[in-house]
Amino acid sequence: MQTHDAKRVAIIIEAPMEKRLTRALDQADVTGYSILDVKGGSGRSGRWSGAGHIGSANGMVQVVCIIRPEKLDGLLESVFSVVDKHIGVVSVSDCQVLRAERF
Amino acid sequence: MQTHDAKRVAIIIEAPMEKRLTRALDQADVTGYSILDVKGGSGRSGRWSGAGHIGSANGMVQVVCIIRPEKLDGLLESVFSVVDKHIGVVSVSDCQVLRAERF
Amino acid sequence: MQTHDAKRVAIIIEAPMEKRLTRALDQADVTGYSILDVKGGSGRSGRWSGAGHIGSANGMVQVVCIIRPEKLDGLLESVFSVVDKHIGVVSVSDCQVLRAERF
Amino acid sequence: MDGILSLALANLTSPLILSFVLGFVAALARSDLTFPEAAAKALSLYLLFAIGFKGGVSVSDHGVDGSLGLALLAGVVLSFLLPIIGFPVLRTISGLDRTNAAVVAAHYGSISIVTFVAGTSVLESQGIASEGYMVAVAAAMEAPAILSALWLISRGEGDRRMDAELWREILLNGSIVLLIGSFFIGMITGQDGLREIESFIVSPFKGALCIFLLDMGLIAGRGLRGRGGGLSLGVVAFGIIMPLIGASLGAGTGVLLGLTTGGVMLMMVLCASASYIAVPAAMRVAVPEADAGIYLTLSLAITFPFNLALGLPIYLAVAKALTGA
Amino acid sequence: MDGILSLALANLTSPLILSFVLGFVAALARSDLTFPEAAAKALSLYLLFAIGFKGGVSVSDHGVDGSLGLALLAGVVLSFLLPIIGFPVLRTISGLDRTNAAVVAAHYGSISIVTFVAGTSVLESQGIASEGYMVAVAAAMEAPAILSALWLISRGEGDRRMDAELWREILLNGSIVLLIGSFFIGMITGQDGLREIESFIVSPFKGALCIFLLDMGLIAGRGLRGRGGGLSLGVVAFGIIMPLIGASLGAGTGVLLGLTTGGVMLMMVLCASASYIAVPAAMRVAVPEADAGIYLTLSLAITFPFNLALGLPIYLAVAKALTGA
Amino acid sequence: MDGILSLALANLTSPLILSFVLGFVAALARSDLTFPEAAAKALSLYLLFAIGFKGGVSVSDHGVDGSLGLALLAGVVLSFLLPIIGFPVLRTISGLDRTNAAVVAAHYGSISIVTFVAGTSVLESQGIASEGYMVAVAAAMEAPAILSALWLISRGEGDRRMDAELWREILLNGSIVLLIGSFFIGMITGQDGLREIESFIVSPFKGALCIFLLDMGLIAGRGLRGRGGGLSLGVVAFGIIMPLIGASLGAGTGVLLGLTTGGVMLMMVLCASASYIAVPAAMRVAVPEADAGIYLTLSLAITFPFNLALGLPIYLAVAKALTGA
Ligand SMILES: Nc1ncnc2c1ncn2[C@@H]1O[C@H](COP(=O)(O)O)[C@@H](O)[C@H]1O
Ligand SMILES: Nc1ncnc2c1ncn2[C@@H]1O[C@H](COP(=O)(O)O)[C@@H](O)[C@H]1O
Ligand SMILES: Nc1ncnc2c1ncn2[C@@H]1O[C@H](COP(=O)(O)O)[C@@H](O)[C@H]1O
Ligand code: NA
Ligand code: NA
Ligand code: NA
Repeated sequence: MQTHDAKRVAIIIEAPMEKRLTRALDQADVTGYSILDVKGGSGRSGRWSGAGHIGSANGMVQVVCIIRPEKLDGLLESVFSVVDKHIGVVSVSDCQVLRAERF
Repeated sequence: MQTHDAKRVAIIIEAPMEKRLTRALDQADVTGYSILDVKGGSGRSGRWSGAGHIGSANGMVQVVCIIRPEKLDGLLESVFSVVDKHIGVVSVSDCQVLRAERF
Repeated sequence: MQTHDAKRVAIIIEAPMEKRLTRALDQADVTGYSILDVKGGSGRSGRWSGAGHIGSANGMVQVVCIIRPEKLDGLLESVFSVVDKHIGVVSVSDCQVLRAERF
Repeated sequence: MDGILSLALANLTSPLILSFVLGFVAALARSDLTFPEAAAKALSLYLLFAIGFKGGVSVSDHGVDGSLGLALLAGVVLSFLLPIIGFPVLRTISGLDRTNAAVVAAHYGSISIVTFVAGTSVLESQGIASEGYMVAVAAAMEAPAILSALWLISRGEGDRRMDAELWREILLNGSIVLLIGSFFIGMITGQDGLREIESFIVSPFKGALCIFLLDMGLIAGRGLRGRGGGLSLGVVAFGIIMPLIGASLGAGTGVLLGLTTGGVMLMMVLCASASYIAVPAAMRVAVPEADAGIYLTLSLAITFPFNLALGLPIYLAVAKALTGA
Repeated sequence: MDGILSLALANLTSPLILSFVLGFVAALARSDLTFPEAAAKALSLYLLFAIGFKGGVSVSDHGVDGSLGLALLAGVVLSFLLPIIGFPVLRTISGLDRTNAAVVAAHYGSISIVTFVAGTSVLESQGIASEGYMVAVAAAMEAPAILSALWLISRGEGDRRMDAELWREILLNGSIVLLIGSFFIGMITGQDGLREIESFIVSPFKGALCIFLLDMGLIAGRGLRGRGGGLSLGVVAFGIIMPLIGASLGAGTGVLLGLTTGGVMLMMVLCASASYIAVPAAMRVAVPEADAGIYLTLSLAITFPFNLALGLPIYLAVAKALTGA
Repeated sequence: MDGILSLALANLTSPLILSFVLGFVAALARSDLTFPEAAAKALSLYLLFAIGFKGGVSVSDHGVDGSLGLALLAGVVLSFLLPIIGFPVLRTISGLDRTNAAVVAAHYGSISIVTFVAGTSVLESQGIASEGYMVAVAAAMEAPAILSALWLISRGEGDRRMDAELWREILLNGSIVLLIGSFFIGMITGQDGLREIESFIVSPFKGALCIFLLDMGLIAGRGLRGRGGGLSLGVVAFGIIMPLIGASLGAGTGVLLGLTTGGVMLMMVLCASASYIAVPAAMRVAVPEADAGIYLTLSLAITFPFNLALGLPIYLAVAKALTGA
């Protein structure tokens, strides 16, 4: 089956920054992404768990974008402008997609 | 530690199609997969968010299968038969697995 | 934008083993990981779904660690000590990260 | 007329409607107020269980007579008919293509259980009785409209996409099963059963409905903000005209069946309301190329609020006039 | 005998059982009716809090005497003993291997708190009092059976897998902590405390239990559909025989301890019921090679419904006969 | 003095506090008892809706006079002032850097709605009335403190990070919108509206609050275990001293405004309590370099329990003394 090269960018970021990040993505013309809940984790700022939390100040989300390779740099720059001072991990990996016309 | 080549297929699809997709996977003899909730996202059909939704018509899920490379084509074909006309993103990436006898 | 090589390890494991796994990661000096809920799936032990379950005996979680390549072997060994007899899938893939000083 | 106005005003200043308005306004103002999905789902299961149970108890009180069968039959026929009536109307005033028009029309043959629940709640505060079996009619009307939509589409294209599996899914969808199931439980256990769980399903019911409507307001408001701008005037107009057409047919049917004032009103509510759970889920699977943004938004953000705020008092006033109450 | 039958019938047509049946049937019919996990969890915490609190208040009313200590001790001993009694029975009639048989047997030494709650609910509707501290006995019986299972396994293999950490997890698992904690809160605050929160934990209790049993029915039905076919006849038989063995021992113990009719019945229920929360979670960690499909399905889809539908009225009738009530 | 002690004791043995203690102890003992996030969120929406609604009804009963405006103004001024007063105190006793100190101080200008709810609950059980509009004052005090914190930071650095978007987010955050919205619903529908949903928002309220406090205890205990050790003595001391400073200012303001005993007490509670929802969320965005471990832990695990267990009875006793009740 015919597949096409693409990049998969996964950004783990604090829930209160979610809207700012997706706005930055929209502005960078990245209109395809999915958001998954992160229910706990650990990092330089220690462990945390969403269990029982009542505000959103404490949670994190993972935003996944699959994009054409040539759009990667633009995306990373606009992501970086948001993530910069913030807690968060950005990882990029290669992938193949079906139906390239969608991206 | 000894690892083995494998493929990681991630399919993002509408929640009402979940059962049809997993049935297609079962029929293609792909019996290992995991399903994760997607809580929101954006695509050609605009933004959406699961927050507060009461039916499942609006949600999406991510189905992740890790398979032996030689099974990829069969899998993609049966996935495609389901995803075809539907909203959804299919991405494939290389990975390594422990305990290859499990796949 | 400057990126650095890294490994992305994804471990799908039974919820009751989550704490044991993260303890093993902490002991292997892997302090960065995120935990996502898995809401259903299928494997050699059949299909399952979290829907409506009341205990945690039945659920699974996905633990994702992004680490420097040189730390991979240590991580896999300590993961293996926990996952060994247990249900669970461990996959490793290559990725790039921003801000390598964080890892 | 005066009656309608004062009823409408009383309705508009009830905690139920105001809760919906609060959610609606909060969403339009882009507040981050949200209801956890799980809580909204649980609340909707509670409402279904309670409404079904109470309907069953009321049938056990009054016994089942032939009118139940007739009402069920009438409901099924109306559910089939309404999309077929709505389809040409919608095509004419909106210019939607055949597929989208058929799918939108299907929503109006099916029902919105929350509108129904709000209707029973209005009846209760006015002390007006109604046939307990209207709950069963509601359940019976959920699905037939889907068939009409597929028939409308296939007339153009000549294909069908409904397989046995999809039918099973639709007919055994959670809402229908819970509604019918709790209806039977209520019928079997009657007043004795009701007494045991009254303080769970009766007393807190209205307050729980307030919270649920708050959430519905949030969803409707977000829908309108997200996609509302994209709805053409013709489509929006349909979202208000069609309930009135449906209600008229419902009123006629109710009177023909000899229902009580409350029964006529509820039959009107069922015909006037549009599905936003069962039908959209089925359409996603069967007609993926239809634009969910249109049908979900129209049903949730236009028709639902219209029925809630203006429809209910109108339907009640008409039902009163027709039954001479 | 006649008493049992009419009791059984009354039980079978109570909203509680019918709700369970509704869920069970919906699952077998492959309806997509599901309960959000979070809501089910929240409901179970509510039930635990309410049952613990009410038990505590009742102890504060009647004071603590020596019988509490004796009952606790008896509960712990029975929890140890029941798996050891069940193990050879299961091996004989099912041919399961040592590990799986031991793990299954462990579930029957521990308890199902929902069965216990349903039991108190049956007592309440019959106006029969019971010892408030039975809640504490329930908590005490959750864990010891696990030890018996590990001992049974190790006799064959000579290894143990329980570390201090796992013990801490089991003894401080959420259900035990909440049950014991709310028991103490009830004991400390007594009737005054109860009055403050009565309309939260007493009046809506039975209705909430209905909804919870509906969900249990869904889970049991899905379990049976998924794995039920895989359970051998011997295993299924064990799921019905073992409760009866347990109940007999519980009855004897209850009478020896001089408990009231209600207390004897609840002791029988505790011994007859099988764990599906605490023990499975511990077994997943300690004995991963055991087949969760067997123990979860048996406990949830066979023993739980059996106790709920037939066990409770039988146990009550026997308790009445034994205590001459 | 004696009054305070007996009040404190009554408070400490109420189901509310004991539920909190149970959660706290369970978390410290590392029990896996957890509350699903969705359920906790839903419960908090319920509490906000109920408290807002009841406040509105009470205003509709007594009419609005000038004192409402004055109280709102006073609340806003206090919210601005408290961080500016707290900041040098905190810097002196803890040695935190400017940024972290400003951010921590901001939490004490804002309010904790659960502490407020617990305060109204104490008043209710003592049969003491209070101004219904205190709910509106609570809402008004949520946000201004954030501005003070940013001003304190910018004096050192000369930059600001608040954009229009963030302001909108803060002012329209879910809690504020729900509180104000349900306050208006209560005001509009008055006693009639209350009667309709009373058995949902009044009778089960205290029990629901127990469950919520149980969860708060779990969160506070986990916070303390995770990060508590890392809080310096000076920071912890601030978490107890600052509420007392705030309460004193609140008491003075309440008396100057001529509030009732209940009103004075609630004003003290608002000033004494520290935010753990609105302010942390804003600070995460606006001042990401501040250490969330400090401000969240302090507010949740030190100040909240202190206010709940000791603060409330003290504030009530002082309010009584000052108003001669
Ligand atoms: N290396 C990593 N791999 C996966 N997730 C991470 C990693 N580092 C941090 N995270 C996630 O990001 C959150 C904040 O990280 P940090 O800013 O390092 O405290 C953690 O709690 C994790 O959820
Ligand atoms: N490029 C992408 N990367 C990640 N998720 C995507 C992408 N495109 C679409 N999606 C997801 O699939 C959903 C439907 O996409 P679409 O069919 O393009 O509207 C979106 O709402 C996203 O959740
Ligand atoms: N190949 C796979 N790809 C993704 N997830 C898997 C795979 N195999 C197993 N899983 C997950 O791990 C769980 C247990 O697997 P198993 O031990 O094979 O029964 C399954 O229910 C899935 O959630
Ligand atoms: Na309709
Ligand atoms: Na037992
Ligand atoms: Na304050």
